[in-house]
This record gives sequence, C-alpha cells and structure tokens, in this order.
Amino acid sequence: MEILEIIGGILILIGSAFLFLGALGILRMPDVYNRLQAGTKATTLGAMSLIIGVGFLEPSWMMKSIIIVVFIAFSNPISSHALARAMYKRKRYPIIKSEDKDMDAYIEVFQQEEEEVKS
Amino acid sequence: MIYLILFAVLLLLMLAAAVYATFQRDLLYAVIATGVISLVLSVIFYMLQAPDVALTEAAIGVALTTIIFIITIRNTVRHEDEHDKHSREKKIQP
Amino acid sequence: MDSLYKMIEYGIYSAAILLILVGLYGALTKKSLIKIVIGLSIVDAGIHLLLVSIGYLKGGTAPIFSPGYEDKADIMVDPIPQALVLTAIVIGFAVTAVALSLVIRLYRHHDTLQIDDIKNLKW
Amino acid sequence: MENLTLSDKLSRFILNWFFLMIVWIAFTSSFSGQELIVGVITTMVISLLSISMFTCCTLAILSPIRIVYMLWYFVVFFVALIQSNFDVARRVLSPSLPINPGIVKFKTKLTTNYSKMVLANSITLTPGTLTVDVIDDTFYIHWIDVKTTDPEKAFTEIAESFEKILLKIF
Amino acid sequence: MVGTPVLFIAIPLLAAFLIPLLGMIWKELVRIIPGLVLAYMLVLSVSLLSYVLENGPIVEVLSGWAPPIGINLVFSAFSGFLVTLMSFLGLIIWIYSYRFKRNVDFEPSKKYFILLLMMITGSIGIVLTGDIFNLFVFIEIVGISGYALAAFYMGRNSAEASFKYLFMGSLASAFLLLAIMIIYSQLGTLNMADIASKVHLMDPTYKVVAIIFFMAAIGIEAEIFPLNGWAPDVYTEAPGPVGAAFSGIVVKAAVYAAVRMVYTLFDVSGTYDFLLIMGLITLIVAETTALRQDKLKRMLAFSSIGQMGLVLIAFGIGTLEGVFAALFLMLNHAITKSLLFLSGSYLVFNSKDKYIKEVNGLGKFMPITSFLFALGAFAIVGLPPFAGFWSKLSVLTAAADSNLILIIALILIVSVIEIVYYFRVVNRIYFFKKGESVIPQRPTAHALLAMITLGAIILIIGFYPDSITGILHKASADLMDKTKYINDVLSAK
Amino acid sequence: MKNTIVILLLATIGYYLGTIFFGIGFGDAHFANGVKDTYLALTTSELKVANTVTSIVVNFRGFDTLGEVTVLFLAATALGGILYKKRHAVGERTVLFPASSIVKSGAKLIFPAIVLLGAYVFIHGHLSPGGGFQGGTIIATGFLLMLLAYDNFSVNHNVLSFIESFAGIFFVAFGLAGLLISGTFLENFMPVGTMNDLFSGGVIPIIYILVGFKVAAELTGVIYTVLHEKD
Amino acid sequence: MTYILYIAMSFLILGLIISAIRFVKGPTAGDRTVALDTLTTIGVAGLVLLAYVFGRFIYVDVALVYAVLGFIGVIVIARYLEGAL
Repeated sequence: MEILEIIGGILILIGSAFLFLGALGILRMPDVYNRLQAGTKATTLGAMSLIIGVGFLEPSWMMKSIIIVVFIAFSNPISSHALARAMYKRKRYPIIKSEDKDMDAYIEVFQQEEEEVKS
Repeated sequence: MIYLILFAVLLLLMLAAAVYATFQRDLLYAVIATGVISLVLSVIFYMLQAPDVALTEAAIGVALTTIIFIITIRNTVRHEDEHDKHSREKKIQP
Repeated sequence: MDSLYKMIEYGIYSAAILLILVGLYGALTKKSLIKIVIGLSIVDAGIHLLLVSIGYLKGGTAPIFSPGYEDKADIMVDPIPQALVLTAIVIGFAVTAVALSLVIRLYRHHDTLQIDDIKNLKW
Repeated sequence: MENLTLSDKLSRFILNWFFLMIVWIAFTSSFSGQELIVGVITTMVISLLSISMFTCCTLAILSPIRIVYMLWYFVVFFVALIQSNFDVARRVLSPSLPINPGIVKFKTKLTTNYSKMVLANSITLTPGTLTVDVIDDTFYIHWIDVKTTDPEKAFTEIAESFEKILLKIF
Repeated sequence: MVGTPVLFIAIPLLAAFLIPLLGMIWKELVRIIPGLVLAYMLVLSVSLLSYVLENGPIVEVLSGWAPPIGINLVFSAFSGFLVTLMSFLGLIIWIYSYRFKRNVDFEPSKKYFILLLMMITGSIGIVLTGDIFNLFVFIEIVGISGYALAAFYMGRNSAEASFKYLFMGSLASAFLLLAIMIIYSQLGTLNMADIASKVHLMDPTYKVVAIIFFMAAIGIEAEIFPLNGWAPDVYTEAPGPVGAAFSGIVVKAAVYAAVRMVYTLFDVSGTYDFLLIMGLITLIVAETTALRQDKLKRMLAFSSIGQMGLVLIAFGIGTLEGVFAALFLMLNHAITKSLLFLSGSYLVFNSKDKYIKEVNGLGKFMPITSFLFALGAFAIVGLPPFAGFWSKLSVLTAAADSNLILIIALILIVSVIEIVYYFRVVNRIYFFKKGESVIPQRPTAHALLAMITLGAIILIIGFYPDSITGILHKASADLMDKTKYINDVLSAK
Repeated sequence: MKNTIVILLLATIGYYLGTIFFGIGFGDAHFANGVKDTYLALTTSELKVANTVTSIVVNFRGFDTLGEVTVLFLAATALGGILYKKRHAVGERTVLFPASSIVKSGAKLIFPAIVLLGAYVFIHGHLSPGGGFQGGTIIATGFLLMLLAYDNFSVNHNVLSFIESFAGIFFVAFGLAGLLISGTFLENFMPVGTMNDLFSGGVIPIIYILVGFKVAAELTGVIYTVLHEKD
Repeated sequence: MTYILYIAMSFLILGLIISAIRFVKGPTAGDRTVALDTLTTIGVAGLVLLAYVFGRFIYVDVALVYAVLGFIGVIVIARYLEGAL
C-alpha cells in the first residue's frame, strides 16, 4: 500500500511540474509552432503522469485513469497537428533562424496548397 | 487555503475572460474567450459539488456553442466594427 | 475556516454578479449583433453560477448516493438548483442557436451586423 | 465505404466489438453481470452500425507476433516521450531559449492511413518535432532544433525507429 | 369528463412530435392534425370547465408526488376560463390560417403549424401550471416558437423584429430566473401554493426585489409600457394570424402570470397600486402613440398594448368588481382584437408596407371583410350595442365603486382617442376612393368562416352579456380567494 | 449618453443583487423548511435512484424535462425555418481544403468511442453524473467531428427526424402510460430494484435513454443545418 | 500526502494563469487556441486531481468527457482557421 502511495505521489508531482512547464513553454516560445511543440508534449505527459498517479493512489480508479490517458494521448497530438496545419495553410510563417536552407520544403507546401485551391 | 486560491484564480480568470470577450473587437477571439468562460465555469461547478451541471456545461460549452458561433462568423463578418459591406474575402486571417 | 468560507462566498457572489453586469453591459451597448448574443450568453453563465452557488452546503458533497455514500444525505448539497440549472443551460443553448440563426438571416438581408445600419424599424 | 467481403466484414466487426467492449469495461470499471450484458448489447449495436466506416483493421492484427511488436513500440514510444519532455523542460527553463526551428520533409514507406496517423502522432510527441502536414507519403515536420535538411538524414534522425516497427505491425 | 388537465399539454406535444413523421406519409396531414388537436382541446376544456363550475377546481398532480414535491396543474374556474378562451381562439386561428397563403412551400408550412400549435400549448401551460420554474419553461416554449413565427416571412424586416423580441425575451428569462432564485433561496420551494402559504416568512426586501424582477420579466411578455418595444414590430412583421395569436393568446397568458403573482403569490402592499399606475401609463402612452401610426398593423399593435393597460388597471383596482371587469375585458379584447387582426391582414394583404391609406375604398370590393373590421372597431372602442361596451362599463363602475375618479376621467379621454383613430380607418374603408395600385384579395372560405364566427360572438355577447357573466363572476371569485387556492393545491394528492 | 444610462442601470441592478445575495449566506442551511430533504429521502427510499439530480429531473420534475425537450425540438424546427431558402441545396458544402489524413483517420478511430461514451453517460444517468442531455450532446459532438473531418460525410435527415419523433412520442407515451396505470402523468410504474444496480429506478433510466436519443438526433440536425448554411 | 497535493495544485494554478496570459497576449488566433488547448489539458488533470481530493470516483466522468471533447473544440477552430468550414 505504502509503495503505491509513494509512486502515486511522485507521479503526481512530476505530472503537475510538466503541466506547469508546458504552460511556461507556450508563454516563452517565440512563435505558434514552437508553442505547440512545448504545449503538446509537456502537457500530454504531464496529464498522463498525473492521472496515472491518481490511479496509483486509488487502485480501483486505475481503469478509468488509463482510459482517460489513452484518450488524451490519442487526441492531443491530433489537435495540435490540426492547428499547426491550419496555421501553415493560412501562410503564418514560422520563425526560421538558420539561413534559407529549409525554405525548400516550406515553399513546396505552399505550391501544393495553391494547386489544391485551383482544382 | 489552496482551495481559496484556486477559487480566486478561477473566478478571476472567468471575469477576465468575460471582460475580454466583451471588449475584444475581433469576434473570433471573443468566441474563443467564451469557450474559456465555459471551461472555467465548468471547473467551478465541479468545485461547488455539482458534477451534473459541470458535465452539461462541458458537453455544451466546449464544442457545440463554439461551432455555432464560428459558423455565424464564417457566414457574416469577423470584426466587430466592420462597416464595409463586401469584405468577405479578407475575413479569414489568423 | 469560517473566514475562508466567508471569502469564498464574497468572491463567488461578486464574481457571478459582475459576470451578469458585464454581460448586460455588452448586450446593451455593443453595436455588433454577435457581440450582443455573446453578452446574453455571459449573462446566462453568471445566473447559472449564482443559482448553483446558493445551493452549496459547507463541506457538502454531490447529491449522488454512490457506494459508500448511501447514508450521507445530511452532508449533500441541494440538488434542486442543480436540476434547475441543467434545464436552464439547455434552454439557453437553444435560445443562442436561434439567435445566431437570426443573425445569419439579418446579415443575408443587410450585409452588415451593425445595428445602426440595420435600423429599419425603430429600436 | 469500400467493398468488403463478408468474412472481412465479420472480422472487422468482431475486432471493433472487442475493443469497444474493453473501452466499456474501462468506463464502467466494474464486472457485474448487468453492466456486462448492457455493455455487450451497446457495443454490438455501435460496431454493427459502424461496420463499413469506422473500423481500421481486421482480426489479423491480433496475431501474437504483432502484439509483441506493439508492446515493443509502446516501450520505444514511451522512452522517446520522456526524452522529449526533458528536452522541452531544458529548452523552456534555460534563459537563452536554445532553439533553431525550421521545417524539414521526408518520405515514408508506410502505406495505410492508420499507420501514417500513428507515426505522425508519435512524431508529434517525440523530441523537438511536430507534424505539420502529411501529403501522400511526404511528411512535413517542424523541427525545433534543425540538424539537417536532407530528407534521408532527417528521416533517420526522426522517424526510422518508429517506422521499422510500424512496418511490422501494419 | 373526457380527460384530465395534463392532456392539454401531452396531446399537443404528441401531435407536434408526430407531425414530421405523418408529413412524410401525406402532406395534408400536417395541416389537419393541429386542427384536430385544437378541436379536442376545445371540447376537453369546455367539459372540464363545466365540471369545475359545478364541483370546484381540479388539481392535477404529476409524477405521483403531492404538490410541494411534485409539479401540479390547477384547473380552476379562473384558469379554466382562460384555457377555454385560448383553445377556442387557437381553433379559430387554425381555421383561418388553414390555407392562409397558398404559395408557401411544404417545409415552412409544416414548421408554421408545429410552431403555432406549440405557442398555444405553451400559453395554456403558463395558465395551468402551479410551479414557478415550470412557468419559466413554458414561457421559453412560447418564446422560441414566437421568435420563429415572427421571422416566418422572408422579408427584410421580420428577422429584425424577431431579433428584437429575442433580445427582450432573453432578458426576460434572465430576470425570471433571478426572481425564482431569490424566492427559492428564501423559502426552499418552487410550488406556487407553498410559496403563497409561506411568503410571510420572507424578508420584505427580498420580497420587493423578487417581485420587481418578476414584474420586469413578465412585463416584457405582457407588453407593459417601458418594456414593450418589441411588440409593435413583431405584430407588424409577423403573419396576420400570428399577430392575432400574440394579442389574443400569448399576452393573455403573460397577464395571467402577472396577476397570479400579485394576487396569490405575494402579499406586498402597494402592488395593486403598482399595477394600476403601470397600466395607466401603458394605456396613455400606447393610445397616443397609436394615434400617430400610419401602418395598419402597427396601429392595431399599439391599440392592443393600450387594451392590456386597461386590463392591468382593472386588475389594479383590486376589488371583485375590478377582477370581473378585467376578465370581461380580456375576453372581449381577445375576440375583438383577433377579429381586427384577421380581417385587417386581408385588407392590406397585397400591399408591401401595410399603410393605412391602402385600405381606401375597399368597402365596395371586400364587403364582408370590411364589415367585420368595422364591427371589430366599433366593438373595441366600446360603442353600446357591441361586446366592448359592457366590459368598459364594468371597468368604469368598478373604478367608481373604489372612488378612483381620476382614472374614470382618463379612461374616458383615452376612449375618445381610440374612437378617433379607429374611425379614421373605417372612414377610409367606406368613404374614400380606392387607390390605383391596390389589389383586393378575396378571403378564402376558411378565413371567412373564422372571421364570421368571431363577429357573431361579438354580437351575441353584445346583445346578451348575461350569457357569459355567470362564468366570469365565478372565475373572479376564484381568483380573489387565496386561501382556497392554497388549501386546494396543498391538500391534493 | 447611452453609456451613462446603461452604467447607472447596471449599478442599480448590481447594488440590489449584491444586497440580496450577500445577505443570503453561502453554504448555510438557509432553506431548512424547504423540500430538499424530502427529495433526498424519497430518492433513496422510494425511487432507489443513486443520482438525486436525475431523479429530480426525470421524475419529481419530469414535466420540466418534457418542456425542455420540447424547447430543443422547437429550436431545431425554428432553425430550419429561419434559415430556410427556396433553393436550399442540401449536401453542398464547399470545402476549400479537405482535412488532413491524420485528422480523418483519427476521427474514424475515435468516433465509435465517442458514441460509446455518450451511450455510457446516458445509460448510467441514474448512477453517476450525466444523463440524457449530456449523453446526447456528446454523441452530437461526435457527429460534428465526423462532419468536420469528412466533407462528404452526410447524415440522413429522415432517419434523424424518425429517431427524434419516436423518442419524443415514447417519452409522452410513457407519461400517458403512467397516467393509465398508476393514475398520474409520468408516474414511475415499474419495479424500482435495488440501489446502485444498473437495472434500477423503474422508468427513470428508460426515459433518460429516450431523452438521450432525442437530444442526440436534434443537436445533430441543428449542427447539420447550420454547417450547410452558406450563401 | 497533503503537501504533495498542495504543491501539485499550486503548479496547476500557475499553469492556468500562465496560459491565460498567453491567451490575452495573442498575437494570433493560433496562439489563443494553443492557450485554450493547454487550459483544457490542465483542466482535465485538475479535475482528476480534485476528484481524488473530494474522494469520489464518479466525479472522474467529468474529466473523461472533457478529455474526449476538448480536442473537438480545438479542431473546430483549426478547421475554421484553415478556411475549410
């Protein structure tokens, strides 16, 4: 029993810390894509670990915790992908620090988009 | 003690979102702010021991209200003080 | 503990009342029809919060007799305001949907959402 | 949507039923008879209604070897997830924000939509990468710390470990 | 006995849910079913009313729980009288609108009949219910069907009128919820009889604030003066039968709610005077505004608001005679104003802006409709041989009994104004030359039947007022007896 | 000028609301003579329903719920009427960009689970928080997801109105059955079982399931109508 | 145990405040939606934690519904921003 409580407590602490970090990430990062990066990863793991931690504290809740975790792990990346794609389609340029070297892929996407509009 | 702080923060968040929704000129942002209101409101209902109400607020406020508002914006104008009658092309800017 | 509840009480009531007032302000002074609808829905939110909070009981729990809580009726919060709010939320959603469809209709005819430009009838 | 043979349909239906039943048991968190009966009926109705539209794979996915690969995939994925979180933590907490963002692309050998989705989700949750778009078999990735823009190298860097296993599963 | 009061709600709901299905089978059923339902409701209400007048009120308990716990419906002489009136008018309006506009597509006409049926049902629910939150729900039912019906025409202004109504209606429901909340927080109950029996426990401040919110909410629905901005527009832009339904049915239900609050629920001193003053202001403002209108339906709308003010004055007198006069007035106004709306909407059928000058000289082209309109106009201003005369007379006598001389004088002055603007229209109908561009529209047989029925009733009441006064006396006595109401409801099971 | 008037009005309303509600008190037993305790007692002793809110919504104040369902039905009808156009072309959604294949396959995979969640919420309405409205809303949201992800996804309008009408008819019919069998409208005429079993509470879960179907169909119809609104 | 919960909850509160700041600062709709997404996820976690604090299993249902529906709200906004609605 004791062991489970300790594990649960640690998981809860880790989870809340990562949730906080995720929030801090979306505050500090310079543009939408970087914010999405920080937001998605940190909050997903944070929520997962916190909820599993609660499951450890109350073992009878474990199944429901797991299903919530599965839903979060499944849906969070999809929503952030959809958002990133939306920003991209609306020509919201990401901040690119290193020279012009990655503009190729970038421009390609825009060409694709314009073809889609025409067809 | 921590509950007091949590309550205070949630209430302030909700009020701030309400004020933001009222005074923001971009209607899309105002609509997203109403989403925040309903999220925070649902957590407050939960803390007031009303899970049924929280569930209802969550189910209706998260997606359904948002979609209806957004479709209205899509069909009309995006900015509050838009007098220009044919500005539909400029409407979608993130 | 008592002072804590006192603070929560003042906080919650004043927040709910302010919410109502902010919503009413938006609904009464704003010129854009969508803003008016948003204001009305904020008013609704404030009223629902007020209604739930008058049913609260100190140290209470939800009025659900799940296993382990079969004989805890004396610490349960008032279920009636919750039932009323449930009804009111759904009705509020229905009214919002109708209001927004009217907004779309108005835009179809007038090509604008400014009530100053729509005033064919006297407001 | 597509034309399915009867055995194919049946197999999809049973798989869907099985998974939905697991989800139902997790929802109710109880093994009492009444819950199970209602659950069997409900999940059966839902999977019958969604037979041609909402199922991804046939029963073949439950073969033991694939399950082993799936578990292995989860292990790899979790390690990457935890890595990525510490990565984010490092970047967010360091005062100078050590980022060098950019967009790269690569091609994948995966064919089915579902495997691409799993790969994209995994990429989104692993260190420093975010799937921006998937067009046919080309992935466009926002990379927080661009090391290379060459598609092949980027592929080895980002997705190879996942794709190897996914190819075995699907 | 053909049923219990709950069937007034259950059967129309059943019909409303069935109509979309039946419409798939045979499209004409969509029009027929509401008529059958309304006819059934009329039969039911008449038989229940005759039972109630003999044996005292029926209190129907719902879901098997006695009143303070469950919801209850009260079919007393007072509410029964109003329910009968509403079902009758509903039937008339259905007959009238059976083929109101032939060119309307199937989809809109399906929706039209569902919404009209639900509006009538909601009003009946407001009158029958004995629970304040249930009242709120029914007000919302009436409200939503009203918003949709007001925007029924695809013209430019109907959506605007409807939005205005919706705005006011939302505020009304917000205020109503606040009032319900205050009452609940003090007394812990929602049942009207229970509240009435406990209301003395309530702190006076709470009582006053609750009644102010309540009156603000009901005032919006009942078109009391500062809150009636929506009414003229909705009446103008909605289809003719809907205007008739608003002024004949919905407003009556709202006034019922207000009166129930004042007479039964609260015991605050001064509320009668409040009603009196609000009614007076409403009357004067509305009638003087009606004088200035140049659109027919708008004029009728302001006249309707003014008549509501008169009803409130009669209720505000607070004596048995006053209540009797108010009920008589409500009956007459419902029938007469419906007749005016129904015939008036044929008079200006083909015109776009519905100006009064477009009725010039129609007396020759549409003799029956014009005659009925004139009959309604004479009746509503209170000329002697018609129904309106008796009701106005009873208001004046009730006021005289209570020594309210000023009120008598004002009512007489306002009646003169009323005569001026109604006679102006009648004058134009008969003694002016028809405009070139005006195309008269012959009423359909259904519409003619509906209008002639109403006209006949006006004449019958005018010549034999005693035929109705017996019921009215019992109904007003029923309203005045608060303790009997409380006992009846709380002892039901 | 208008602003000043509005602010004065709001200040008055705020002042009165403040005096009223700060006087009520928070979390006290200020409605000691009310009906709350009766409800709580009757729920356990007579109805055997765990969730008191459900028992109030469906049984004690079931008439309100009938009205509420009607309000939603009317709103759906009104929406169709208000947005009606003569040349109403159903099924014509001009979509500039199809959703990305990830959203598509994700939606496909998660949709049955969402429907199952909705079903779970309204089947367990009498045991846990939630019920017909919430469950129906969740299912409608699932359909919304599919409509967003697939531009060719369509719902059959006739099926929707069938479900809607039949659920409503059965709701009223259960009420009338109560009237015939036990004497009052909407009375619970079935055996109530034991507390916290899935099969308990008599007609309450059945009515809530009907409400769930009706709300789901209505809200899906509303979303569908609104989503196809384009001029 | 209590202290752990206190610490966790204060982290969550800070997270809420910070996402709200990002929400107000914007500058684009995308940023605000990211903030909404983060708020939702923090909200789900907070709801589960509060359910543990209140000690009632049935409260978790609310968190479950939020976890499932929150992402649909984000997708709605994303599809609008794409110009696809």
